[in-house]
Amino acid sequence: MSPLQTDIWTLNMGPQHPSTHGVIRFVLKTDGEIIADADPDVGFLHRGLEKIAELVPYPSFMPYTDRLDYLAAINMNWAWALSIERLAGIEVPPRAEHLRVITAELNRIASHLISVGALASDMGAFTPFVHALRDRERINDLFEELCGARLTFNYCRIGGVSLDAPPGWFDRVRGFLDYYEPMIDVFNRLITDNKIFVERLRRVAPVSAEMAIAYGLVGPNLRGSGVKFDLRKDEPYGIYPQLEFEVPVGRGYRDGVLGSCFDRYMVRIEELRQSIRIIRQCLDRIPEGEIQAKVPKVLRPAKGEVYCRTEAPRGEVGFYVISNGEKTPARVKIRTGSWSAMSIIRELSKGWMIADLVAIIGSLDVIAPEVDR
Amino acid sequence: MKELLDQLIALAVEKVPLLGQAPDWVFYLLWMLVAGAALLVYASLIAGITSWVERRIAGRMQARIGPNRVGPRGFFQWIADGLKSLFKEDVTPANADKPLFRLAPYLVFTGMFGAWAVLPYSARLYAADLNVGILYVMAITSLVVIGILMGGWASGNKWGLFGALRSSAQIVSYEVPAGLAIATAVALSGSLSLQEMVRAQAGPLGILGWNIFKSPFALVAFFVYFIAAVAEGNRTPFDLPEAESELVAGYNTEYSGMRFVFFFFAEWANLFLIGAVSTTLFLGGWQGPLANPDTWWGVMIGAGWFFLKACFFVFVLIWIRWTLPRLRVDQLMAMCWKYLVPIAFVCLIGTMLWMSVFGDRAFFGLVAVGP
Amino acid sequence: MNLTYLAFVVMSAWVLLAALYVVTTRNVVRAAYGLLAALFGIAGLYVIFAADFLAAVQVLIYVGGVNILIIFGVMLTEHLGRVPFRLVNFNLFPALAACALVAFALVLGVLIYPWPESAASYAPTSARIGQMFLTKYLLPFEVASVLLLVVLIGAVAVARKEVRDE
Amino acid sequence: MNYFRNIWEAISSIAQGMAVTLRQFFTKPETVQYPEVDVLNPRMPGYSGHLKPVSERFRGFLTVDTTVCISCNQCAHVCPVDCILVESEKGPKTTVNSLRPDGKESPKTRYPVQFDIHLGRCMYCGLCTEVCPTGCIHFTREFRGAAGEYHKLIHHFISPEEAERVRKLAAEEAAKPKPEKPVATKVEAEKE
Repeated sequence: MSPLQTDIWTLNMGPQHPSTHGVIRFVLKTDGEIIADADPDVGFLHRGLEKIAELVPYPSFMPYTDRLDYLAAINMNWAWALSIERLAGIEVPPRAEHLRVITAELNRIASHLISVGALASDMGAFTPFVHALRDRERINDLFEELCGARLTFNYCRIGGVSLDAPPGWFDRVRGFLDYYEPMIDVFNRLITDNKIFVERLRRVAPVSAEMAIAYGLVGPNLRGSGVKFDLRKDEPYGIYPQLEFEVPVGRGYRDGVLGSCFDRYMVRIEELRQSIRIIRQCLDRIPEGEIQAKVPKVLRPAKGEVYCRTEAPRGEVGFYVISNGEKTPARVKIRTGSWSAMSIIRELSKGWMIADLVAIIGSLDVIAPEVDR
Repeated sequence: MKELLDQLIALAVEKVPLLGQAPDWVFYLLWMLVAGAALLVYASLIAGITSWVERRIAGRMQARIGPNRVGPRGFFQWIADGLKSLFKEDVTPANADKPLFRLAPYLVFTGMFGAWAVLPYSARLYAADLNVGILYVMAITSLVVIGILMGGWASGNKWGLFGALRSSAQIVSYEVPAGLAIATAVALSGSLSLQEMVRAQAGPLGILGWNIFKSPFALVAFFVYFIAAVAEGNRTPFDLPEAESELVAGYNTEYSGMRFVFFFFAEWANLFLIGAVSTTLFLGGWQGPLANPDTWWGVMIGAGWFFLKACFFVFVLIWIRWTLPRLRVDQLMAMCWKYLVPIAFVCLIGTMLWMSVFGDRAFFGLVAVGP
Repeated sequence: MNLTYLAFVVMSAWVLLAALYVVTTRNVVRAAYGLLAALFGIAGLYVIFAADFLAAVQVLIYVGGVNILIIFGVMLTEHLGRVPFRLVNFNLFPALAACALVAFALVLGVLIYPWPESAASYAPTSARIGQMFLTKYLLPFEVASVLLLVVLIGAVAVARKEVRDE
Repeated sequence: MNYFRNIWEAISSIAQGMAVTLRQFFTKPETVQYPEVDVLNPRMPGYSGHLKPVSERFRGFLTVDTTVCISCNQCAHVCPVDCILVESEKGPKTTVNSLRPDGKESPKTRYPVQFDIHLGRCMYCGLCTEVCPTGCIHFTREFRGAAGEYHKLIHHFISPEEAERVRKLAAEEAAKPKPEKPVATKVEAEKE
């Protein structure tokens, strides 16, 4: 018997689609519900950040890094600051380092909250998303007290941070952690343990460790495939070597397949706990002192180049900066985690269903501004 | 009610000239129109208020407030939304099959509201009591799937077609476990008429005669029916036809204005319908403490019980919707054919065995008295 | 002219018009919907003839089940059924002959069968149908069940084969 | 066995999740009813949730105290989006009280005749407030900036009359061979 003749449908998913997390477009070729090809079409959010970096002075590029990934602005700030500090050889005072770690890990919690919440909302459960936002709102409050902004913080500076913590802020951070740590369990009860949710994810679109490395996946997406690689451990920066924490990796949670969407999701959930652990340590040991190193008013780093990478919530974010001694960089190249995550979607989604494509995008935590820059 | 109506008709015949000579079917037609209009108003009211209730409950479950601007606690929000939709532009896509596109919402609407005609609101409060009542409910609600299929296809949108296909596959499949679970209730009650089914569930305290207490299998069958009904109503976790994160809005992607409202009114009316039918089949309908089909106040209390039970189900449905994620298509089918259908079969056969062994005595009566 | 008669005329006209639309329209999907209207009309005729159970089942099975599957199949055809298909008339005469044969048989059946003079009483019919199935018409009923089972298994077999082919 | 475990897991996990939503259902909502709750008030009367009011450091609209501005133009230079436009005239030399905590006095010889901030462009990064030597440019907690027309987003901190007056003063100053103190003090007094 000859198989049924079926047509391939061409569908346009995005740029205005509820689950593309920003303006990304996929040209889907589907055989019924099964995806034959998902061609990502990016660039709707391209702002030319790399070119802008060549036109503004080193410190003035800082607010633009907020926009690089608006869900993890501090991590982006830090990556830029760290690159220039390495380029110009600036030592950062320890208090500033601690503040950076605290804020960056808070920001990681906020970012992961969005990520896991959005994945749940892509799976059709909207309430977990709002519950995640409810907790994230408290982090935003903390940030607003610290630096005055709720989303685009622009908090790190080359050689330090912009503002010291206001009085009582550390206690409020501690209060938040005490509030939030049990909320992870509540969140797990709400959605992570949910049978439907687990079944939707645990065997979907597994990425093997080789494939993840071949596609250059970074961050939780890489660790979800069982590769224990975290720049905070493996290429430490800041005060991370002095802090104790574990790197959660995927291990086929709940009888699933290693590297499946559920593993990537669970890695993020576990990282929430690790971030809390890191912040607690920093709060205990934060020293008094300066928050800003002495940096010349007009920064002209010596000729040279640097590639500096840090661990952002969406994985490695790297700035490749070439200086020719001017007050603006000669060339800046930004490498972001979502970009490599985006590149694997096409390969990964073949043979899965449209509903799974949504899960894949959600579990890879692709953020449009990071892809397009 | 009937006497009052007869008096009214007599009065009308007396006062209006020529009406006395009109044939009987004129009165019949008039009576049907009045009853239909009353039912429509009632159903629209329930659907509209449900839309507000759902948004309020969803809000509170998400640490939000929900609509609270129009009227006290936002109670008139649904009227405001309805009016707004009336004035909105009604877009028909150029690529659409226009007659079918326009017809579809009305089919959905008719299918959903047609079923309201036979609901046993109380012992003497109903529009019609068909002796194939429950079959009629199942039959008329199948219009909904046709409307969805028609709308999804006619809008000329691929997402819409996807939604329509998913919807029809889903509804046709879940009709099987729903039918089997209904058969369980029918076997226990011995009738297809909804009124008769409710009357058959009389028992001590007005509660212990309910079908779910008559046999443990009926209790399971009740859950099977409830799940299948949720699936047929396209509600989360079975809302694949309009899965907004996958299919934009599924079959109603291209609908706007009043036509869109028809789809949504039908959905909210369906909430109450699911609750009402579940109540009738398994939870004793208007049976309850103090409900009595022979006195007028007993009837009114019965109506209260019925409404209360149905509203409880509406709340549960909303609660489920705002908690659970959505299934995938293959999981949906697996759940239907691998879990619900076998369980429903076991329930049906188990109930019959139970009845042949113990008779249709109540489960709890059995426990108390012994076989 | 009483109400039943009027309803019968209206319903019959409805069924005939719908059936005519099915065979004359050039849009496959619309033809399927026309069929749906016709089937609905037949359910209406059953109601007029006091066959309440049959009417409900007609809607349930034909409208809610069979016709949906037909529409389902038609919609999945190429180009979403937008291509108007043409009635080619090289089979006209055989078709006419077949139609004439069927019409002859039907008319003959109508004329021969001793129809009851008046409409049956509006009593519930479901119980009687059930009894008839398990007594007088047991054999046809079981044969039909077996046939359906065969169809079901066949469908599963066909579907499985395709999955293996992939 | 797996079959029944699946059923049990589904039922129990769904019940767990529904318990969470039910508890949230009976908890007070956190939404701030914005126009009704005065968010600039630290206590936010009428609000029962857990969110904080607009904080002290909130980066709202920029504002400029033009009396202390010394027209050094550093803010305009550092601004990544070029939303600040400062034009100045050379005037009599004075010292101004800066808004900075250290209270350091800065010499002032230039007077702004135009100080525009394009709030439609501004990205509220705060770099300008950090470089400002006198602290004259700073954030307010004001965030209600809806404007019906685009040009209303450009805030002019110096009125045309004021600019005219400064220009006149500068012209007088330029005509004089040497600036004199009394004129400047008069200007200060007038401004206050």
